[in-house]
Amino acid sequence: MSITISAVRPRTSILDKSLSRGRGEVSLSCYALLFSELVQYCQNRVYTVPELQNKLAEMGQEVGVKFIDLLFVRERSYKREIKILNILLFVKSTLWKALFGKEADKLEHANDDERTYYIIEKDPIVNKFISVPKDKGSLNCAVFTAGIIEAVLNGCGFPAKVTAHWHKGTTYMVKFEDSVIARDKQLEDR
Amino acid sequence: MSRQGTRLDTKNVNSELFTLTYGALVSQLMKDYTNVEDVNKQLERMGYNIGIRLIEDFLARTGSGRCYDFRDTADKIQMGFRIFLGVTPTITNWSSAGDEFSLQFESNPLTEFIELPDHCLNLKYANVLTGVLRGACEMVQMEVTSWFAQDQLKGDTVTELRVKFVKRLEDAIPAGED
Amino acid sequence: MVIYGVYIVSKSGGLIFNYECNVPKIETEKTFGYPLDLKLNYENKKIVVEFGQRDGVMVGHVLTAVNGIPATGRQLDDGRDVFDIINERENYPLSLKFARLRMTTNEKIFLASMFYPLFAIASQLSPEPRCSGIEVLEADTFKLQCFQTLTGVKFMVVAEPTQAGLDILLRRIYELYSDFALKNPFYSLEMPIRCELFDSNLQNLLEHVEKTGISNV
Amino acid sequence: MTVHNIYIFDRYGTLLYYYEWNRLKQSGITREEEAKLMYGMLFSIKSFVNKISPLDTKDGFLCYKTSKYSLHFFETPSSIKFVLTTDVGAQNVRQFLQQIYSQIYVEYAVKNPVWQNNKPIKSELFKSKLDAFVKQSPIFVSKAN
Repeated sequence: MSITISAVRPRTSILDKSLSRGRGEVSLSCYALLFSELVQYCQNRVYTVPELQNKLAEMGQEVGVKFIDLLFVRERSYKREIKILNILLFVKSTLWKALFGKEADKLEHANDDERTYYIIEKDPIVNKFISVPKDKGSLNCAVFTAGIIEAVLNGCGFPAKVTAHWHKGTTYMVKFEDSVIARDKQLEDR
Repeated sequence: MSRQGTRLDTKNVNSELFTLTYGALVSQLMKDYTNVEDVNKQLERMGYNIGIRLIEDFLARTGSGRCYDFRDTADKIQMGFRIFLGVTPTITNWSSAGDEFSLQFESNPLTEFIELPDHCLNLKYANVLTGVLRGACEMVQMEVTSWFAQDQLKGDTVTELRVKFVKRLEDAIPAGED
Repeated sequence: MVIYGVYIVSKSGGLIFNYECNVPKIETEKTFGYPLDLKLNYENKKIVVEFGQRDGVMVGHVLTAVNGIPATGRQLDDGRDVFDIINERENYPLSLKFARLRMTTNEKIFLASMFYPLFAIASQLSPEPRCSGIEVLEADTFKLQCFQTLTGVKFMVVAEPTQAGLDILLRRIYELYSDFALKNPFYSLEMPIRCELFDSNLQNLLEHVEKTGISNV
Repeated sequence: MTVHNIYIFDRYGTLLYYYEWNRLKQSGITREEEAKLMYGMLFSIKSFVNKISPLDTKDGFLCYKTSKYSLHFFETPSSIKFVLTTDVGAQNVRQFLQQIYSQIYVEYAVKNPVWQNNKPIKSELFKSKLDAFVKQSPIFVSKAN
């Protein structure tokens, strides 16, 4: 009896490697230049500022979707959040620290709309070196980060729309879907 | 330079944010271009754009002088990887003429979490790096070319970036230099 | 510590940034009797003092107003010709205002393109091998320090003649350039730098230097 | 300390005199072309200085420094231009140029009856006096020493 030895070269699969613990760092310069290139690439493929915002937000969402998996695998103690306030606090502290090495500056609830919350960051790293030209109006490239937040919230079962605005530095406006608010109210009633 | 190194301890960014941002860019390119070769080219071009800017950051912060020897260049490139990506590749496999060397990486922040799907095995995922080297060296009037000789993403045990000296761009050397 | 200006010239010799500060306004208004004891000449569309400088009116100053009416070239705002007025005895006593003109943007662009070959010739005429271009230019009224990067960008600062340590300031400006111009996706290489953050950070740096000296940057 | 070379130009840009003490690099062009290039450069620098100066200038351009040498400039009211290049550390060179003007140029060129004042200075006496004057100055310490 003869044994046929497979000619296939054994590939080391990514699954064989242990997941890094997320302590690696690259320089801000390096990240800023990559981000700049990303913005330029998007800009070259769109015609208007809103299109550019959407494109940046989409790219951010792509990052957010992957990032949440990493975060949950790593933070074994993580338990599923079910309350709006808790998920927002999670974003403000845990997510922010993992992404940017610090908590977000502020979390506020809109006075006039119960669905709307604000996460405020005076000096977001993606905007650190960016001066938006006048012809780009209110463009805020941190809409990329807004995309990350949106993807994370959606991935955690809190569908929302997140946008970025020039206010107190940058303010991320989080607008939850009605169903999320209703669910939260039910929880409170119980 | 007297102030060498004083400004290297600038702020850092979580490498995962970097990896995933790069990943988002690559996957966007994969959507926008049908041909993998075009994606490779586009990545190289983006790297070039980054390189011609990154070099100024390197020079401004390190106060580094001009290279008069390719071994010197190799050391500076290695230093650049350490400063910007937080990894120190090994310089190895010098050609006998001293005009070619390899950078060996045990880890590469660009490719962490990456496994190439079977349909895009020809994708040079980290091709941006070859562009960065070309752009950065061109700005200091040196033409180099580089390519991945081995790639962990393709099943090799290490990632090896081969760098070759082509020529000095004498015409581009600014007046008052040499 | 007084800084008068900062200039950045691209690799190809174009002025891509300039910033002026602390440039004093030099202006003299004086009443003259007939005949006018100044020799004035009309050149390059300006009336320039050619001879007879005194009381703050210097050779090279330009006539900017007659009896308080602003002049553009040789024409007053009310339409009259300056020389017609100056030549008539009955118009005296006459109040004339003279000023040292600030550089216009075009003049600055011209000067920047002029410095580029000077820089190169200084290197060519060197009696010693492997010489740089002009690093410091000294005049009785100012000092200009120039720093050329390995990539060929020139950073220049104009300051008081006695100012030391300008090389350190230039390196800091180089860092600001590599941050707030080059990392801005809306800035294209070799183009004029119009970046708010670059401007504001440069201003902060200059203010800081003026208050506390260069050694602290 | 080192003195490299001296150029003296008249008001029309004629090179009246050139001499070199320590010069390791030639410009690669003829002396005549070099003089034109030098004069043209000085002319441009003067105009550059007057324009970019924040205040009214009196003496205007004084000197420039490169990584390897300094160029010092002194112009008389009669528009005779004296240019001396030295090492970058040299001090009070302008004053020294003034002395060359008054003690050497005026004495041994202007007062020399056979010299026509728009022609190059050929006088051996001028040459030896200038050479001695430069060599005794603290600015001049030959590298050979």
